[in-house]
Amino acid sequence: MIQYASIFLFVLGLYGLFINKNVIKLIVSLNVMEIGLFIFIISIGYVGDNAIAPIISNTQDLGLIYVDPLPQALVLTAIVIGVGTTALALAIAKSIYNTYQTFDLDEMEESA
Amino acid sequence: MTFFDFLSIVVGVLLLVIAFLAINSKKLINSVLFLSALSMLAVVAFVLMKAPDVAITEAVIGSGLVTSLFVFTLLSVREEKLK
Amino acid sequence: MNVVFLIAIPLLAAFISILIKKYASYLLVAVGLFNIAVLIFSKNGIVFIGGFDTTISANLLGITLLLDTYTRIALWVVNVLILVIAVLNIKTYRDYGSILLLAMAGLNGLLLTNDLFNLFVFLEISGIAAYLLSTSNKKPVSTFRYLLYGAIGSSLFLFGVVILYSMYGTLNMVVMIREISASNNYTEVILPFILMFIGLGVEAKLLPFNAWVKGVLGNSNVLSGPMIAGVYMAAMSFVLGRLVTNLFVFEGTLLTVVTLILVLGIVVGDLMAFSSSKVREILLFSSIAQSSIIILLFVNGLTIWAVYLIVANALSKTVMFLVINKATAETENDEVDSLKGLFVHNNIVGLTFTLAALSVMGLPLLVGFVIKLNYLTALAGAGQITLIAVILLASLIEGIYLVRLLVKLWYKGEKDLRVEYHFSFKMVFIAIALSLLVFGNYSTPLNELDNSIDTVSEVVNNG
Amino acid sequence: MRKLFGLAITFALGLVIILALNNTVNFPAFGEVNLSERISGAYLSEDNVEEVGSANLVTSIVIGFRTFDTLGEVTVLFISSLGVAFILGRKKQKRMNLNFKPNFMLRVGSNILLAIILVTSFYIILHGHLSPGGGFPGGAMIASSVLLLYLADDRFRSNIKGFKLLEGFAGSLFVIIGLLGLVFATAFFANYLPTGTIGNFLSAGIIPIIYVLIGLKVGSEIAGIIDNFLTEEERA
Amino acid sequence: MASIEFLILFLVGAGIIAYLLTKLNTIVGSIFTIFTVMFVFVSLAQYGFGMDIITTVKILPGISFSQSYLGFYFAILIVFIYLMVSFFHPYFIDKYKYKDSYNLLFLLSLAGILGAFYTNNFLNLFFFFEIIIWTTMFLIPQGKSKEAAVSYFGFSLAGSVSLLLGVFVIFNSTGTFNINDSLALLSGNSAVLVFALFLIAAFAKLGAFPLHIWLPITHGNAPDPFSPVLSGALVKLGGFIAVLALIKITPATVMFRAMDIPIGHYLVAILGGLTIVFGTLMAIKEDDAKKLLAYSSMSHGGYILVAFSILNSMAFAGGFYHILAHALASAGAFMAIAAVSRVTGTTKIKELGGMIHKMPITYLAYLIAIISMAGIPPMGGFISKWLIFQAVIDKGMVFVGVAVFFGSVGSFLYVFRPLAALFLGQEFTEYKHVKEAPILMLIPTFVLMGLNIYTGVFPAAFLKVINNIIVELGYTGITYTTYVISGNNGVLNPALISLVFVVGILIAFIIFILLKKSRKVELMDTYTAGNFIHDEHLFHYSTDFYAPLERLYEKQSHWMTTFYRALAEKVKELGKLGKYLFMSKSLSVTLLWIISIIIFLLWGEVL
Repeated sequence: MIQYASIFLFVLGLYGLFINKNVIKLIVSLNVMEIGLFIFIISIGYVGDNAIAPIISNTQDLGLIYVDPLPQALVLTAIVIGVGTTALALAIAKSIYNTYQTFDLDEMEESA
Repeated sequence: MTFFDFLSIVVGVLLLVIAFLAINSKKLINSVLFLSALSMLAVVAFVLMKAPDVAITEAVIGSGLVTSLFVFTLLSVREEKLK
Repeated sequence: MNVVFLIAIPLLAAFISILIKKYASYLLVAVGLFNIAVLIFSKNGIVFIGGFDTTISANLLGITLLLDTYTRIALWVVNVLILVIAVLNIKTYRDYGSILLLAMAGLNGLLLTNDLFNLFVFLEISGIAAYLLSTSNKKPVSTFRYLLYGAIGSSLFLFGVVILYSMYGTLNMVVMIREISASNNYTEVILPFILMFIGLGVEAKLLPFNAWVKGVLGNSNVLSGPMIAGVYMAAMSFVLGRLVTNLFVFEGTLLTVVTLILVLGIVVGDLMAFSSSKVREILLFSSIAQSSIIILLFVNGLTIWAVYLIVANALSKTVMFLVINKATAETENDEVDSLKGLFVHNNIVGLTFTLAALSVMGLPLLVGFVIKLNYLTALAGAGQITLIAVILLASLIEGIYLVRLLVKLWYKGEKDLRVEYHFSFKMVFIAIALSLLVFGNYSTPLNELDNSIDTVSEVVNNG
Repeated sequence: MRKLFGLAITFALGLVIILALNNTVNFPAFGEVNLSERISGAYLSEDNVEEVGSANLVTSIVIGFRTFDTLGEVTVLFISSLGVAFILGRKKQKRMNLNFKPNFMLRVGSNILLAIILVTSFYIILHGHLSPGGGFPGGAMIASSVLLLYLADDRFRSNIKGFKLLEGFAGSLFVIIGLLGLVFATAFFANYLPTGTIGNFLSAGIIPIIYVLIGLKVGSEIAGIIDNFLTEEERA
Repeated sequence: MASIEFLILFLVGAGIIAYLLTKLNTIVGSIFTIFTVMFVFVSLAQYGFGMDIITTVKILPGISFSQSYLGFYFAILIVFIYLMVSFFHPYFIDKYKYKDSYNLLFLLSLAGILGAFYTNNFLNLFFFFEIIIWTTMFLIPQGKSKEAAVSYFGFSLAGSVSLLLGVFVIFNSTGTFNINDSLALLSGNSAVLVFALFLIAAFAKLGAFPLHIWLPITHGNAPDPFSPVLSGALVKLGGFIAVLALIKITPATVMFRAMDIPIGHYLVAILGGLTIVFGTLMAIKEDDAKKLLAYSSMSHGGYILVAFSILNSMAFAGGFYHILAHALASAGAFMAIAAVSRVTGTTKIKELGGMIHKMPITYLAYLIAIISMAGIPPMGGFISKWLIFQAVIDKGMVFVGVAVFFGSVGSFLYVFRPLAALFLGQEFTEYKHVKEAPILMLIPTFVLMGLNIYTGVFPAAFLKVINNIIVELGYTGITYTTYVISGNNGVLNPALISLVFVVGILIAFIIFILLKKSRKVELMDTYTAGNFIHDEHLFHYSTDFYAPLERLYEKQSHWMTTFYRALAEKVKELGKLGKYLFMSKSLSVTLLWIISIIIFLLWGEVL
């Protein structure tokens, strides 16, 4: 279920990118898409209800069932990358606003 | 239906609804706040799927930091408008 | 020498460069030279990062880098061109030293890495570096569009990678190739492959996904033009080529769709260039068509000629964008008519530009011709007459608009146009034009290199 | 109309992707993953866990097996902070006016809070190899403490130069530690320090060191970004 | 000893030397060019006739050569034209913008031509063709119009592209690039395809209808000494490809029983006929002497196509002879006009007149050239047209026959016009101090005059070479003796006819001298409508010379030009459509593409 939700979250992000003309909302949509993707990645590492988080206290614990740690590592990386992109996008949005006094891409074309 | 299934349905539906609101809300600040809420829900989803590391990171970075950056951007714009 | 230096040293230099901002550009030149030294002294092979593994096995824990002749050529192109562009811009764009260093690290990593997620990470690094380079155009909206497209592209790419991981349980490309050929079921990889193809296609300027190009390159300058049209395009084509030749399995509908996309790119790219009246637009649309041809060659398995085409194209486009962007910096207008007679007082620059254009058109005595004839022959050998017809039709259109451009640039318009090209620019132009000319006439080394390009499949089979 | 069409086509896309994934035999259904078919199975094996020595298996991947990714990730953050400074911080700036006057209580209270946040964040960073957390959330928390200072005092400017210095040194050290792997061991980012006993605070070789560096770097980078967002051009 | 590779490399090297010399001094460089071309011509003439050129030296990698009578015939002819034209260089080169490179490009293009006719590999043929195209393409804009180069390049490139595609079709079905082997191996559909593609190439290079519009633009605007090369030499490349397509490929289209030739060939003959008619009509209308000759080149290209599409040796002989005769005639005519243009600076018929008094030798050269073009004895053009008539009548091709005859009559109409306008008629005052061309320019003029007559009087020497080609192509040679050529419908005795003609002209001249009644009047010494003329305004009788005839097709004459302009416009619009579809500023469009591609691809998998 949550996997399906994540895929729909991803396409909802695409939908947001599809309909929006506002710079800020485009960045929001991008973030929605990324969150969807992150949940999807985590969901493919989910082993089952009886699995536990991949943290051990000693080597004897290795016999237990753990969720897949690799997707989590990937998401960890991807989140930080997403923040980097978002920060940059917002900075550009700010400089766009300084130039055109608007966030709306359509209005920009009219004024430009 | 297990507890996990129930929670995941709730979280999944909420995720989609909030995402839809974030994308479609008229005011930019609402959009940003919904994104923050979405991020928090994603944290719930991560915890649900036994990913505490990701959950902490997403909570701090995703919903905290990103939201504050969005808000600052909007604030600076409001400042511009005031002048 | 360990090829990891190609990534680590530029990164180190980039971190250091923010401490000594003034000397960032000199640091960049030093690192560029160092990288070339690394390239000379390094050996082909696999580098295991972290020291967890010693051979390629199904349980490959760490990240690996793969250096083969293919990657080596790509690295040469990228590093040398970045070095050249850096030297040319050492005075004008001082602030971009750190960014160029990061771009260098990112592109080297992109080319070297053998791990799909790592590829994504480097895609982002080099992508963000490219967005920042495009800020030098002072057109924030086009930069924003570039960022948006890039972010969507890399998200799609990551989506594809993750699906592949979930299906085959590995991120390593070589292991993945083994698994996919073992499972031998092409229908199930359609989704990840098309997602990854589109994701990289955004960066490699393939047609329906590349609307950012017009804004970014249409306003480019001496720094961003050659970097994005020359270096980035070469690197992205190399990466996509590696995936297309080794990882992707294009069959059936997928093959048809991909071929259609590329054919569309070739024809429409040249048509768009034909209808443009701005020089930079002409050049950028022509490079869209070229990159589609390159990927089409990869799809058809003509790796070696695609590689040469990338190199020749990167060199020619670098010259062309440098010449035009330098001129537009003074005229502040890149309509063809306002640049009329650019070469009247710059015969040498004009000659090199002409040679580069002739090479792009694929006219004889230049390397473009050798490449074109060879890949067409290979395509004919494979029975792809329709593709040949399309490529030839496109090259007809391309020839016409480039000649139209050349004639206008060589003959004076109403007013006298004087653009000063610095001596270093001329040296670069002459060097590149000479190399195009020399390899156009003496193509034996190209043919010899043909034999030494070994594909990943050898690694796959031999470990 | 446009919105409806967009919704319809993206919905169709989502449906098609889900159906395609369901129809793919090799793609495991949600919750029915068999780790032994994946590389993660190897990450969970005793030998490999001991080789890295981190109790948190995610950390053992992030800073162990895939340190190179993390280096790239730090670089992304670095370049974006560089870029934000590049785009927003061309001319020198003053603080953005937030239109509120902080009182004494707020200032004192925020200082106390600052101390708590800093301690917590260092705890998170230093226990990254044992418990959830690590350099990234820790670093972000350091940055949020800086953010707190910014919000509590409308004249506050952090020492950007100092952040840059920290950022540069931490990043350089990160790469140098990796390069030392080539000297002391055979590979870039090889774990050349003793890994100790799993679960101990002093274990996992270079992982805690790297996490500290990452924490400092991430913290200073994000603080730099925040500073850039909270300042604006000086107007005459 | 003359190795073909040596000659090519010699030309390339000499080109570079010529560039440097021209940079120092244009005259020296141009004279060096003359000697270079002369050397090549002499060595080719010395060894080529006996097929003694060495083709086995392997200096150039990847390029292989072989010799054939066909290639040699074209090569020697074109080198000869180049030689003739190079004599003009010292007097013209200073006028051009990039004079240093003029000689270089000239010699490089000649190197390309030598290679093209001596190679035995299709890819090399293409290689040399492309060299010819781009070297000449840079020569053309040095003339009047910069756009001319684009249209020349466009059509030439279209031709080469079509040729290359044909080559790859050949390769795909026969597996070889060898010119001689592969063409014979072709059969079935691929033969038809190659036939069509090669013909497109031939039409484009020959400037035949409907790919002709570049011809007047380019010839009319090219540098004056380069127009003879274009018309006399480069256009003949199309003839060469036409030979490959029409004769060397085993005809694969359905036979047209009534005339015993394949349908494809018959269509080509009809297009050739159309070319003749069209070129003639346009030439009649044209106001610029060079453009007029360009249209005449077009109609003569039509003759060549007609000749080669009739598959018998009589027609082939006519075709090959026509290539020779027209090359000599058009080179002569263009060079005469170049000589006039050098001193007057214009080629417009309206702006010229009375040059016969100033430049009698040029006048004579032009006169002889146009007589040959019109196909009147005793010039070479007569022989070739007679041969082609013979073949056409033999086959009973009605339309083509009419076209061929029309072209002959028409060419008399149009070539007379520049003659009357440029050389006869009233003298312009601004050209009072004009002098006859200098001696160096007169050399080629005399040589061409002589050859034009010689080809008309003693064709046997040339027919011998042509017969070699015909035999080489697998047909039996035509029968001829020193004085008599025999066709199916009669025999031709050129020498006798010439003799009769000369006698006739002599008698006419004597009568003219004896009964001379005209009196020379000054320009102002006349009056009209009861008034004296007070200014030297000219009543130029060659403008609107054939006005009633022109009125018949006035509206139709721009159809083709309009068509190509519209085509270019449409291509541009397509490009704009592309920009709209793919380069739109809206992200939605791109996303729509991405989404639809993914959905389309997955559709099959899901359902």
